[in-house]
Amino acid sequence: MATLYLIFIIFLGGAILTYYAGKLGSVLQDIIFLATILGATSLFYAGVHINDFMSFNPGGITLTWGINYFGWLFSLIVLGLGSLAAVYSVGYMKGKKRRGYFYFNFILSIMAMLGILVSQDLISFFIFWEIMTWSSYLMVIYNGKDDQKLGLKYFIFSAIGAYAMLMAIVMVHSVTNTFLIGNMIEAYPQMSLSWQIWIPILFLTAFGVKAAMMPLHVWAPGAYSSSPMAYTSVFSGALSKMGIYGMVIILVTMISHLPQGIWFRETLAWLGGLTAALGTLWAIKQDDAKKLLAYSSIAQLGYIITGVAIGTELGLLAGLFLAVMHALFKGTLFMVVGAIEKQTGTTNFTEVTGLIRKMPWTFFSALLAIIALAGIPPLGGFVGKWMLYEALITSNHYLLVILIFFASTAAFLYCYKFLFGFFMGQEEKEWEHVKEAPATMVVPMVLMALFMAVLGSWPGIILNPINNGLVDLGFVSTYKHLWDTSILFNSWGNQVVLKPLLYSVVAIFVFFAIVLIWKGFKGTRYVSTKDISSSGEVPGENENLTFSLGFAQPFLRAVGPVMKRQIDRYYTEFADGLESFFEFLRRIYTGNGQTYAIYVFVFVVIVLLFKDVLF
Amino acid sequence: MDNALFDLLDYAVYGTAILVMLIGIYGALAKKSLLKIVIGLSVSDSGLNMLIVAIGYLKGGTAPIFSPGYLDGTNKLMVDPVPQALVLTAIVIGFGVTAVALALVIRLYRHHGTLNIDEIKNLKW
Amino acid sequence: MKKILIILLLAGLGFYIATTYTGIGFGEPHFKHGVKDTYLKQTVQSLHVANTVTAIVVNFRGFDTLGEVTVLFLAVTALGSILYKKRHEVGVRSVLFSSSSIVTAGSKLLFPAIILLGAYVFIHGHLTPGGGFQGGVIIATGFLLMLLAYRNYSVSHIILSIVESIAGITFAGIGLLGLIYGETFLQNFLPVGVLNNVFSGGIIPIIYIAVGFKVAAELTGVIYTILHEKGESNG
Amino acid sequence: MELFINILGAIVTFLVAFIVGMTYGGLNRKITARVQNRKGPPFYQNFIDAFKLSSKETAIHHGIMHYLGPAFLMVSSVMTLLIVPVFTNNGWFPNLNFKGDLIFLIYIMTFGPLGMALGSGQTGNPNAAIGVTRGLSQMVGFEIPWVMALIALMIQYHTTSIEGLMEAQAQTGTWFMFSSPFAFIAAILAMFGMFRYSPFDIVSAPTELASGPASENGGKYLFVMMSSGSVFTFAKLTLYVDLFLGGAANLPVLLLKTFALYLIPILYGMTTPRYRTEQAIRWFWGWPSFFGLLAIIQAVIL
Amino acid sequence: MVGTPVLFIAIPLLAAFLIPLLGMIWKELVRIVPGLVLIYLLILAVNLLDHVMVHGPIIEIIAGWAPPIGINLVFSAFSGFLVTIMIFLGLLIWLYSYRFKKNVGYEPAKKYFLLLMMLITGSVGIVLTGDIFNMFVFIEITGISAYGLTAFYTGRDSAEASFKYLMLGSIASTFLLLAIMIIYSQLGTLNMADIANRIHTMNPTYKIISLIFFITALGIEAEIFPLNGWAPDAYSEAPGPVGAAFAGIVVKASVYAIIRYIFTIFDVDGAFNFLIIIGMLTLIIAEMAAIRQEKLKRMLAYSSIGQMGLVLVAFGFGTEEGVYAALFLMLNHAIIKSLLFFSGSYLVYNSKDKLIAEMNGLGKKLPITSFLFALGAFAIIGLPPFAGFWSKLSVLTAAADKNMIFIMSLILFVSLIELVYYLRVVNRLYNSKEKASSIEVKKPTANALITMLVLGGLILLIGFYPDVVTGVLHKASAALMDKSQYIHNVLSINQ
Repeated sequence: MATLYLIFIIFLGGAILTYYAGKLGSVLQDIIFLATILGATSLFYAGVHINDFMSFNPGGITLTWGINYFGWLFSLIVLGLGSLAAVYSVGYMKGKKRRGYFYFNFILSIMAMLGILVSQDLISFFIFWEIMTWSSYLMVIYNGKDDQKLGLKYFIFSAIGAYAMLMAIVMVHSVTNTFLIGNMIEAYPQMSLSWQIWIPILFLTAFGVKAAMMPLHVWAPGAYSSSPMAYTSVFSGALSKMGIYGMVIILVTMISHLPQGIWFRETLAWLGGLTAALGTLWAIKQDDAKKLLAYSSIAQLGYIITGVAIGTELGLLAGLFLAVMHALFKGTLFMVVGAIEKQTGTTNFTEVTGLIRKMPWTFFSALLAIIALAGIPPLGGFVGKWMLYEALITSNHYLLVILIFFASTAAFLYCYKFLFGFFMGQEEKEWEHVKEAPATMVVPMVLMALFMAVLGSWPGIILNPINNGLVDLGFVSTYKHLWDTSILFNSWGNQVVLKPLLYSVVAIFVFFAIVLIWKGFKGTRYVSTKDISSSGEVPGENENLTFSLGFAQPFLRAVGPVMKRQIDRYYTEFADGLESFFEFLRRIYTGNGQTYAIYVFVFVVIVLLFKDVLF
Repeated sequence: MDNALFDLLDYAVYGTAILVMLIGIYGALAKKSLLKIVIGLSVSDSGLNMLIVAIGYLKGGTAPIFSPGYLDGTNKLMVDPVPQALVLTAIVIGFGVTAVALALVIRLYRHHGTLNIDEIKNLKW
Repeated sequence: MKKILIILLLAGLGFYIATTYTGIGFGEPHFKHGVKDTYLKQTVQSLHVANTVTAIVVNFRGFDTLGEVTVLFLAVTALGSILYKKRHEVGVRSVLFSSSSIVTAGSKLLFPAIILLGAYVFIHGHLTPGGGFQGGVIIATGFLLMLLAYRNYSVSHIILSIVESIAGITFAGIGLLGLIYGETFLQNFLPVGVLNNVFSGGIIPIIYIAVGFKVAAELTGVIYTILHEKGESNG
Repeated sequence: MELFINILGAIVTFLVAFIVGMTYGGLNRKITARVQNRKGPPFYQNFIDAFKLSSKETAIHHGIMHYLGPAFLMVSSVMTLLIVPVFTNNGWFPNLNFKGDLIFLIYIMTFGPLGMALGSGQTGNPNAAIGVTRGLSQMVGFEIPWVMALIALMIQYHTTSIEGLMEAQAQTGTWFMFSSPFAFIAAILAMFGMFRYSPFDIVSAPTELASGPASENGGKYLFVMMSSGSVFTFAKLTLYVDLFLGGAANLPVLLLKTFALYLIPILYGMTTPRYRTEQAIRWFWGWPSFFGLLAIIQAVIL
Repeated sequence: MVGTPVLFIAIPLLAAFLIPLLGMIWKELVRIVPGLVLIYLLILAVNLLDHVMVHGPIIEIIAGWAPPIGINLVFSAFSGFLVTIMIFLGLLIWLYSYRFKKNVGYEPAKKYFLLLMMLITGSVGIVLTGDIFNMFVFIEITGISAYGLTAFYTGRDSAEASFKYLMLGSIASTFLLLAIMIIYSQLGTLNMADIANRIHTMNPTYKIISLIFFITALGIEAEIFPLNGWAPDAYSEAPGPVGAAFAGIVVKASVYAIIRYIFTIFDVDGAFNFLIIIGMLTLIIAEMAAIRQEKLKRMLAYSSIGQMGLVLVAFGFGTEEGVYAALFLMLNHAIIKSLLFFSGSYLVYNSKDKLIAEMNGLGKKLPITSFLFALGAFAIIGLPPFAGFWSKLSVLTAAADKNMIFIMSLILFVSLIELVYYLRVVNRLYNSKEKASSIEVKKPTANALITMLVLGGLILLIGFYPDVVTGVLHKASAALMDKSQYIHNVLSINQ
């Protein structure tokens, strides 16, 4: 079990080495960076046994490390996505400044996430949690142009969450006298009712912040969009899942024992639903791909939260499967944006158009990722969506399912906007020179895209570890009962058999594709996208008629009232109010020495007057 | 002399000391001139020192000095020497503080051209 | 308004202080097991010092006195630091008048007497009321007189500082010697002599003489430094 | 062998759907013309058009997605057709009926339009993209009552499969149209949007400008699109029949029921001018959704 | 044994008196000697602490008179721990300020180092002494050194700050003397152990009044709200290292004094709750004031005040855990706040008008300094895996064990405020949108860098491996809690 130590030492040492290797040469730096992440990853899967724990006592506190199946499931997300993103980063960071800083924080966040998963006690959990927070914060301010204080906002919200968690941890400690998670779970039923309610609330606040749950999500758009894209894929794909990880543990181990737990579940599920809906609406409004994806991440996390919150087996399966899927497709999409940013220098839909022929592989990955995101069969996203709906319907969440449905239908709008904005539209001279991104960037994206496609028909690959994880948390196995390698069941006994569906889709598609391309490319002539007739006019060489501004405006007008006010504003107003109160308060320090002296006497006399009360 | 007057006198010693002290503090708190503030602090020190010495007093006691003539007449009551020793220390310390205070007043006057404490508040909030 | 507040505050404070101390009672013994009896007994018995206060100040609570001397020393240092000016900024003496010849002559006449008195006071600190502090102050008064009387009277800073240092070292050094020759810091390691003799009380007179020099030098230094501060330049 | 028969059955189903859908399209044009006091084309006009289009040579293209757009569309239509049981209690043409359920159906129905949207997006024609966004927006509108209606059925009969619902319908002996009237109303109102006839012909806006996915397509592309549309129409109508009108045991009954349903949106459209997009969306979120809600309430109570 | 506790006082005093003489021999000695003294004291402190850990407290009597009569010094695990921190910090401060600014001449340098050394000595004396009047003397030594150091820069405002400090300081000494005399007049003794032994015989009203006076007097030094008017000014106007000395040394000594009175000398139970109340008030108000500061040093000053409030709260729990937490906080605060003051001074030094708003992009110009500042900021907020986390955790644990949920949530809320203002600065440092400034960058000197690196290393060390200190902390807190043992230890010494 010392492998775990070794892994963390590799991470730490690698982080520091990478930081300083930049002085010796950038290639060396890349190599060390990759070696660290890939080495630790392979070591983890090769040398760490599941359900093998070890303890040690720093500072008189017993800490336990080890991984169970549930953590192992998430380690797939963290290390899998982490490794791919690391490969991608090498290409992405080529020629950029402050690579050492980037790599350092990258490695640290991966380490912290892994640390969270192996922590079996609250203290190391919290420590890694915070390392994760600040390393990601440092990434958010990486660009150094944090004018809107996005990093600060991120950190403040994270801190609210972290402090809530710390409070809960300490409360637990005062009952159990240890910090072990296992002891906490055991002691939970014996606590007083108010603590039984408060402790989960505090924990859920912490996890809700990281999982960008409404109304704690306001940090997310800024933070996701302003960190470097190579990292955002991990940030949104894996880091936010840590919130889900914690949430599931709390929901399963604590709230399910609580008679009032139903209120928690419902509230959380509805918050998830609202997050999904509002996140989607705001995503549609964005003109910047990063922002769009950021809001989309929020929305997707909303689905996941809803899934895990309703708490049935199918719901958990759905939520966790979606979590994996989200890691895949959002990781890919952020990588796509990163590639485009690297090649063109901008991520604004209104500026970049018509890249499909210049960056075909990027487009291919983006296409698959978007299909998965939209939940359209036959890709993996559908599996998750299907399970989520079935779970909601079979557990009597009728209104919620409609809300979710609304959100995922509306998501088509931004999905299309994303693909159209970058890849479709007219090809401009300005982007003529744009080339496909380097191989280190393309390969991870394509790999993930293909994996998504595979998952669409063989979801068992992921459902199996999820099942193991759930069994670890105390559920009965759902194998053959809710899922098989490529068949999905709901609890009413209905099923979707994925393989024949996939085959038919592919067959039909190929058939008609052949019909359409009958004479092949040779027979037809490619014409410029300028060679069109738009309302009877043919656009000139320098005219760009690509429809990119005010995309989906009518829809937004229809939902206008909901989007009138951002939740952000309430927070801002609250903070402003607080600050002006502080401003008022600090005038106590008038600057006049005599006044201070008078304070002393006021203090003395007041204390003397009330001495019988006070002492 | 009747006892009541004695009692009153007893209190008068404490009373005077406390009054002097309070007057000094009043000066330090209410006067605007830095010099007066320093004087006030000084005065309150004096009052305090008086108070301390007064505590050590014992009725009928003599100074705690075993001068050659004293040792012969045995068992004479002596006042408590400890407060006197303490007062000595307190006085010296008070002197040191006052000296520093005056130096600061000089500095402040040099820079601000005024001794009014209300005008010397560049540092605030 | 502010003044009323202050007066109220002080009245309240005064009330509490007064009740506390009047409860003690003036001139009455208030405690049974105080240390003062030991002091009174031990002064004569083991230290052979006549002045109990001196014994307390220099021996029983000699550590306080060491601190006290340090405070003075620090006050001078702080004063110098606060009023420090680079050389070109140093102003002229601020005593703008020339004293009359009566004052100058009188001062000159008195000066040795004052110094002598001061010396007497601190040398006999352990026998009679007085001691190093008192003597030192008297000596400093002498210098103050001279400084007031003579416009160009100057005291060497270096000498002052040397005197100060040596006196301080003496005090602290004797303390350390006590640690070496006796068992504890500031312990008396010299023969105590005969009560009411000048040469009695072991280290007490030595320390008090050192204190006397030190206080004299430091007070003079304080006065000198403040006097040398540049005054209003419109005279 | 069985696989072969299945594939054959699927092809036959497709052909039937193609013919019926084309005919319905032609009838639609004819009826519309008559209502507008025109003579209108013959009901087989669509077949002529299709033949003409399919025999055209393709000379130009706008790129790979442009090629594949109609194929996406076709996948969606055919898959819908394959999932929806055509005949009740009839061993024929089982297609893929047992492999998917309603949720799958809802999603596979959106597959095509999105793919097509990509294809038309690549042409660079702004009107295409404008049409697409309008279409998607409208979809968000009508999906709500549509899903509400379906969910109402699902929760009432505790099944999400179409087969299951049809069995339940057969057991109760009453058409869901009557036993779940609110669901039916909501579904029908949603159908208005689904068929994109006036007043919901926002996507192509045929009267002012050539917008929507079709704007840069001609020849084979347009042919495939057209046939896909016909098949899709038939598939959707069959679905409605299966769910609300008790299904159909044979072709004439099926045709009767589907045509009766088909008339509803056509006739409604003739009397109403086109909505703006946001009006359409709000319309769907108004009464239709209200009926959907009633349907759910009804389902929960029962 | 290398020596006895009294050397902590005697050696620096001797050195202080010697320095003027030595300065006449070789000017550089003025700077070197204090360092040598501090190095020696550090060795002594570590040795003694090591000894004390095993053999129990050392009671040193002075002038050969056993405790109730003479003055004694107590070097227990508790006081020894504090002394060690103070001297260690003092040494670092000395190292940092060695040639802090090149243009400082001989005379000011001499005075600076003298006063600095005496500041440390005074604080050490406060902690070591076992006599309440002696404590007063040491407080005054510390005070006068502090006034002098505050006004060290001859700029306009330092005298103002110093004057405020002095004014409140002399009020403090008035109250202190009043309180001491109340005790003396009732019990006839000045020895802490003796007083503690007999305090129950005292009239409770007088007892409480004297306690109030003590708290007021020491509270002024310990920056308790509303007695801390001087603190922000003094911190911000004093030279940077002196700010660190105030935060790390002087205030610690004053807090020690309060704690000694409340825990050992007095037997007033309500005092603990009172500590919590004033501690919370101090914490909240200070942090709220800090968030609106425009100048870095002032911000750090308020933050220091707040931290001390937190320390008081932790002590106020009155449990051993609370004391442990408070000691841990003090240790961390000493290390971290010093680092912040050290690195902050160079940041301030390089920004126009000392404004935080002018610090844009300093992260590039002063990479190491800024990095260390960020490290310190992260640590003081309590982010793991840095030192501050463990202390915050122990404070909260102590609070939770006393079931003080409300206090806990307040502490966390305030931590949030703290986080905001520290991160604002860090954000600015790493914001590349710098304003074109013609000020040439003043790089930290080598010794300053070493100092900061040492502190940074310590933060990481304690953060990653808290065991280095927890053993000592546990012993120290146990030593404070065991009042009867203290009394017994002191009073059983007989010559």
